[in-house]
Amino acid sequence: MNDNFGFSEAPASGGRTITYLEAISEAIAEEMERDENVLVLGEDVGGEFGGAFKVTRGLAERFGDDRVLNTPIAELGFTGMANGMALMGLRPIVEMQFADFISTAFDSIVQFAASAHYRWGGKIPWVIRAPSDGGIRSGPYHSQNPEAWFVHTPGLKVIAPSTPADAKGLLTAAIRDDNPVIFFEAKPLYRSIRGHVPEGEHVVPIGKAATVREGSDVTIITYGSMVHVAGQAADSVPDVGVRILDLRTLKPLDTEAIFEAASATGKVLVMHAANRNTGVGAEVAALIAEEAFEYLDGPIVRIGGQDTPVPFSPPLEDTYRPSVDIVAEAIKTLAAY
Amino acid sequence: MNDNFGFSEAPASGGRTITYLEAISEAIAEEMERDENVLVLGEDVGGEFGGAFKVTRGLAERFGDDRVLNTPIAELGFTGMANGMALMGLRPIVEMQFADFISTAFDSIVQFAASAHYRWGGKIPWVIRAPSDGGIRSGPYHSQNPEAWFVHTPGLKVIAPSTPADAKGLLTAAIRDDNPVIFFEAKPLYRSIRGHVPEGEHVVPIGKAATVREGSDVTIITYGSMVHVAGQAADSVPDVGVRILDLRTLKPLDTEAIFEAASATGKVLVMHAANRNTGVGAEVAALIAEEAFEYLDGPIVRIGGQDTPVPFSPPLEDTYRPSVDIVAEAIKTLAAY
Amino acid sequence: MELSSERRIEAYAWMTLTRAFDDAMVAMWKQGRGLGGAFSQRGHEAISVAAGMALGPDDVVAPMHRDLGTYLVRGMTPDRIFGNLLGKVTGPTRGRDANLHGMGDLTLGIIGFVSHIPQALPTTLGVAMSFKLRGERRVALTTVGDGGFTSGGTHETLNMASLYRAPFVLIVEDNKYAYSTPLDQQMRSARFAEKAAAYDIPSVKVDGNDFDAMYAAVFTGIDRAREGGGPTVIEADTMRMLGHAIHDGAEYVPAEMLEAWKARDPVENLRRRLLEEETATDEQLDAVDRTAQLKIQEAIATAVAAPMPDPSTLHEGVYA
Amino acid sequence: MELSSERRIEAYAWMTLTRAFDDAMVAMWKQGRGLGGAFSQRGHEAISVAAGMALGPDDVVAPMHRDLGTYLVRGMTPDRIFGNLLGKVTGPTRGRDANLHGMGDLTLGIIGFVSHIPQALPTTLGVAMSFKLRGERRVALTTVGDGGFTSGGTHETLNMASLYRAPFVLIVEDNKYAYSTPLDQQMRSARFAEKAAAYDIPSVKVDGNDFDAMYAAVFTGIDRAREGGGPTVIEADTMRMLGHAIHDGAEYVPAEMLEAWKARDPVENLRRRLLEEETATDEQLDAVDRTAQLKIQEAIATAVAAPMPDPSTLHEGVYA
Ligand SMILES: Cc1ncc(C[n+]2csc(CCOP(=O)(O)OP(=O)(O)O)c2C)c(N)n1
Ligand SMILES: Cc1ncc(C[n+]2csc(CCOP(=O)(O)OP(=O)(O)O)c2C)c(N)n1
Ligand SMILES: [Mg+2]
Ligand SMILES: [Mg+2]
Repeated sequence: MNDNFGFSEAPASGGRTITYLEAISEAIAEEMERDENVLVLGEDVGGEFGGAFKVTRGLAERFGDDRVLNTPIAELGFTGMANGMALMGLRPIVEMQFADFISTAFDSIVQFAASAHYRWGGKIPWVIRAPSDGGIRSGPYHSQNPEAWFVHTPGLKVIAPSTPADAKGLLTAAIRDDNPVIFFEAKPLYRSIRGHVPEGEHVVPIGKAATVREGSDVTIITYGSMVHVAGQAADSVPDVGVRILDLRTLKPLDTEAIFEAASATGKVLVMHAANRNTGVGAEVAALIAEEAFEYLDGPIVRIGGQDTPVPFSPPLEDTYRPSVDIVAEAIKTLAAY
Repeated sequence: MNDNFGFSEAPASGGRTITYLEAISEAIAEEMERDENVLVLGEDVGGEFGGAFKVTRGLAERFGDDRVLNTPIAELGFTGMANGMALMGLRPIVEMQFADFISTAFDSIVQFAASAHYRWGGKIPWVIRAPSDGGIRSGPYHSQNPEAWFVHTPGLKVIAPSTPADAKGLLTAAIRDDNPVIFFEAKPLYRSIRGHVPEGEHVVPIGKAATVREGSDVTIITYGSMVHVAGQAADSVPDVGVRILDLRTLKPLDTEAIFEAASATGKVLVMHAANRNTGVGAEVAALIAEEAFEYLDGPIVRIGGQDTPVPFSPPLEDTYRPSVDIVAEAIKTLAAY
Repeated sequence: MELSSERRIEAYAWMTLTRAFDDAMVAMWKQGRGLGGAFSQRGHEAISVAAGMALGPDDVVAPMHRDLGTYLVRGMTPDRIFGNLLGKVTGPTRGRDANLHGMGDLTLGIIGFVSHIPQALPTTLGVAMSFKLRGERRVALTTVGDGGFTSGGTHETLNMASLYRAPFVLIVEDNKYAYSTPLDQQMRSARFAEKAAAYDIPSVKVDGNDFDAMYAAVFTGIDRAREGGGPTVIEADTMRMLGHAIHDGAEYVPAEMLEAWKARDPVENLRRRLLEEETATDEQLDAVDRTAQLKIQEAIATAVAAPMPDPSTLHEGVYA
Repeated sequence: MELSSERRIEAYAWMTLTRAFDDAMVAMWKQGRGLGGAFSQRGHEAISVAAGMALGPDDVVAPMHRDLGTYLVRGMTPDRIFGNLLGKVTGPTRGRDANLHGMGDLTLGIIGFVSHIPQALPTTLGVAMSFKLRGERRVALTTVGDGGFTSGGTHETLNMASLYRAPFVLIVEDNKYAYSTPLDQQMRSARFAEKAAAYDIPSVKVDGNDFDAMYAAVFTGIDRAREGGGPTVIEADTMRMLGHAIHDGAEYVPAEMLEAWKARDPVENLRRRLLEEETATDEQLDAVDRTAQLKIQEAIATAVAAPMPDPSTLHEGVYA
């Protein structure tokens, strides 16, 4: 339990199973192999070290230091540098050491990259990899889920995979995409879940949600690590038919799938680990309240991080963060509504 | 028309009437007079110049250069400097030359100021003044409405006044507040609207919305410049009873007033000039869809900026931005639902 | 290196065209025939034209809001630029971005300008790095103001440019003011060339109103970068002759300061020199001036006649 | 200025206490008895203790993640610090912030540390500015790593500190690595004291493992600031002796490099000197060491016994 941070292991449906982290490393290596324009840059990503989480370990040896570039501590600068590289047709994969530090690069992302194509046709085909999420006692500065800032910003694409297969398939799609894509990795999943991932090229289209559990009573719409929490909560209330939609891409949202999932049960629970206030869940709930209103049989329930920084100490963080019990309770209440 | 950017003039309900801009300047001057800890800093705010919009004109002469500090172009640095000043009990009023440049100061706001008190009790009693909003042909970099980024961030307070009286009263309250407060000024209102403002001390409490129009058919929940657009739209459909709630404070939201306004008509239109996607309106709609669901007689309609950068050219900006006609149409549709 | 007479007369032509554009723009905006704001670059002609002419055809430049001459030399026609200023669909941003913002055109090797200071710097470094990583003999150049120099991204960019020995050239346009803020309220000392030493980057201070000196300095920097010698910082000593933007009367600028700099007008400078050296005759240069005026009047006519964007295209291009 | 024998023995005591805390923490975390991550400061004792001792009682300091000694000298007791490390309600952040993050206590003149580099710098400048604007004879001091020096906020802060002549002292802790990244992958040259010239800030390079030299340098900088002489930059030459954090084995650091620096251990340095000068006897210093061990064991016991925060307090303190 302690080792997988309370997340259920994805069933190894035959074939080889690899971890969420291995899936990400694999996608990077295969794309670097396939396209010489792909390179990696960030703090400590190079050499034998291979990054704070070792995602890029071995790449420098294999592809050379020029394609696995160690940077100084200068997120604004090296993300801006990635903008220029991308304009020239390179496809930089920028690693933020923790998603929390993406705020340091903010202008280079929201003011330059997001609008360059709209304003004058400048293509910015980079990917920012951001190890996000908490639950692992890392405190306010190594546990953040900042995706809402970027979903609110026109011109970006935002991804948050929940399984090794999606992590590999969506990262591959992100690297090949001609737009700036922010790829939020749920770091509590890095080594805690394994899953089946097809050998070789595996691409999952950006912008498509996935129904990961069928059920006719209550619909849970979520993404990232919370997909597993939702699954465990659903397991704990076997008498309720819970349908789970894994958004996978947060911008652009798969509105069709969202409306279908909402209308399928008429009872919707939207959840994420990020702060609930003005989070992506608010957008999802608001879309449903406008477009699928006729199908609703009950209030749209939202569960998310509390409106506080992410606290360090276990009793506080466990209260800050959506838990299996809270979700299970909400499922029961909704079902009984 | 051209001169007041299409905004209706607030009725001069007796007594003196002043512009939105004059109200802001007055609040600053009176608080500097009252409390020697209050000071102003930012680019070009000092000397005889008095800032890009002349809001701080005359203050340097009156209070001295030490209390009206010109800074280099270094938003991250001078906002961080304001954090340190505030920790020592000063009350800096930081002017962003345009709200658009607040992204350059992002870390100093969302990573330091927002959580210092929660983490270790460090009080940050500053106010950031951010001239925001568009409709005046200023293009993607001088028209932004970035409030959602900060409403999503725990520990901040966010204000967006729509009238001269609220501008003065809320800015006064913000300066006296012991927390970091971001004060979004709707720059299209600066000189385009005049309104009655009580002489002398005038304080409007943070966190309280105001019903600015009574009506029993449709409720519009909005803030800032859009309060005036909502009012004009309501005027244009006299046969529909339109109730308008001016949020005034965006964080913390006046949820009580929101639920009351929503249940009063059962038909809700949430609108703002900021990008609609994951904007503050999404939070308001989601809150209503969860807490006031039983009272809803129709879908919660949201109108906001399109999911594009703010374009410069009139035909594009006018399409990007919520207009009186669009809102009037939405009111009619909702009323007929 | 020595510039031929032809090239220097060409330089005079570009500077005259730049000046003519600027004069016409200022007049239009003052008459209320403009749209939104606009920045005059009066006094910066030598810098922007020298940068444009010293760059090779395959090099890339990210000009800032006062580098009008660079756009023109690189081949962005005056009618397109006026089109952008007027929000027309014929502008490089098709009505999406304002004044000289966002006027990128990679077919001309131009990166669009972003308002947020100093975004052009790390972006241009990235362009330079792409050249280095691909082993191309190309150079990337950008400019920063005295004000922009104090911004954090400038430090990060110069440090990385030096660390990676990128083929990167930076011109610091020291025009004495950042909006209303004079140098002595921006930093203790404004010796920009010396500040480059903190990054181990070779640098030089040049009279930014002397075209020949500017050209030589920029060419040397570009040549060093092309030969693998890494980045260069060029401090261009100049003066912003009008307000920050056209609405700004710049009452905060001492009259005598402007007087002194008027005597150093870059266009007059070059003209005087060409005549003294008998590189060109008055008649020749008068003809050049008339041509410039004509071109600008035609450009304005074309831009004014051009259509506004179709509202239905609002969402086009948000994604590539 | 000359430090008395008593004060130097006191310094040895603080450095020993810091080392004892660090050793005990590393041991606990390696045994899995810790919570979250933790940063060892081994090798930085002279810097952090000198800073703590040179500051006046009314001065303010913003220590970073390796400045444990400064916290201790300023009066933050070891049990409170262990309390913070263990997420206990007795820590200065009451379980809200992790390891040495956020350990602010204004009654002790300490600003809480923020992870985001280099947030401590502009914040400390603001503290210094409040002293200047109020005409108080107080000084604000902070530290930055070799890695943090390359961050944009450092440039903005140094420029403003010089511009405003703020009573601001910055110690650059050059410990040769930023996480796994050696100096030569961070910047072309790591002569930090020289880089201060770009801001017209007086600076000095000091052996960061020599307490007496560090104290003299910090004292001089603080004195200059207090007398209205403006900011100072102190380059402290030192070495990070363990990994970036306890989980980091630091295989990337050459063994011989660590060997060479072991011989320059700051605690051993001072002890040797105190003995050679006959300022203190072996017995005296052994007693000091034993006291330190004892204090730390007591502190750990107190911290371990302390309660975890009550979940119901989660929302307390979001707003003042
Ligand atoms: C981050 C940021 N803050 C503020 C501004 C607003 N602004 C636009 S130009 C300018 C002055 C720039 O001065 P300088 O760099 O010297 O260039 P100059 O205008 O003198 O050519 C300012 C403050 C901006 N564009 N970006
Ligand atoms: C903006 C930002 N990016 C990345 C990090 C992650 N990080 C924490 S410490 C560190 C290395 C700091 O190196 P240095 O400044 O030399 O200090 P040292 O740890 O060596 O004492 C990094 C990269 C951070 N804290 N802030
Ligand atoms: Mg300037
Ligand atoms: Mg270091």
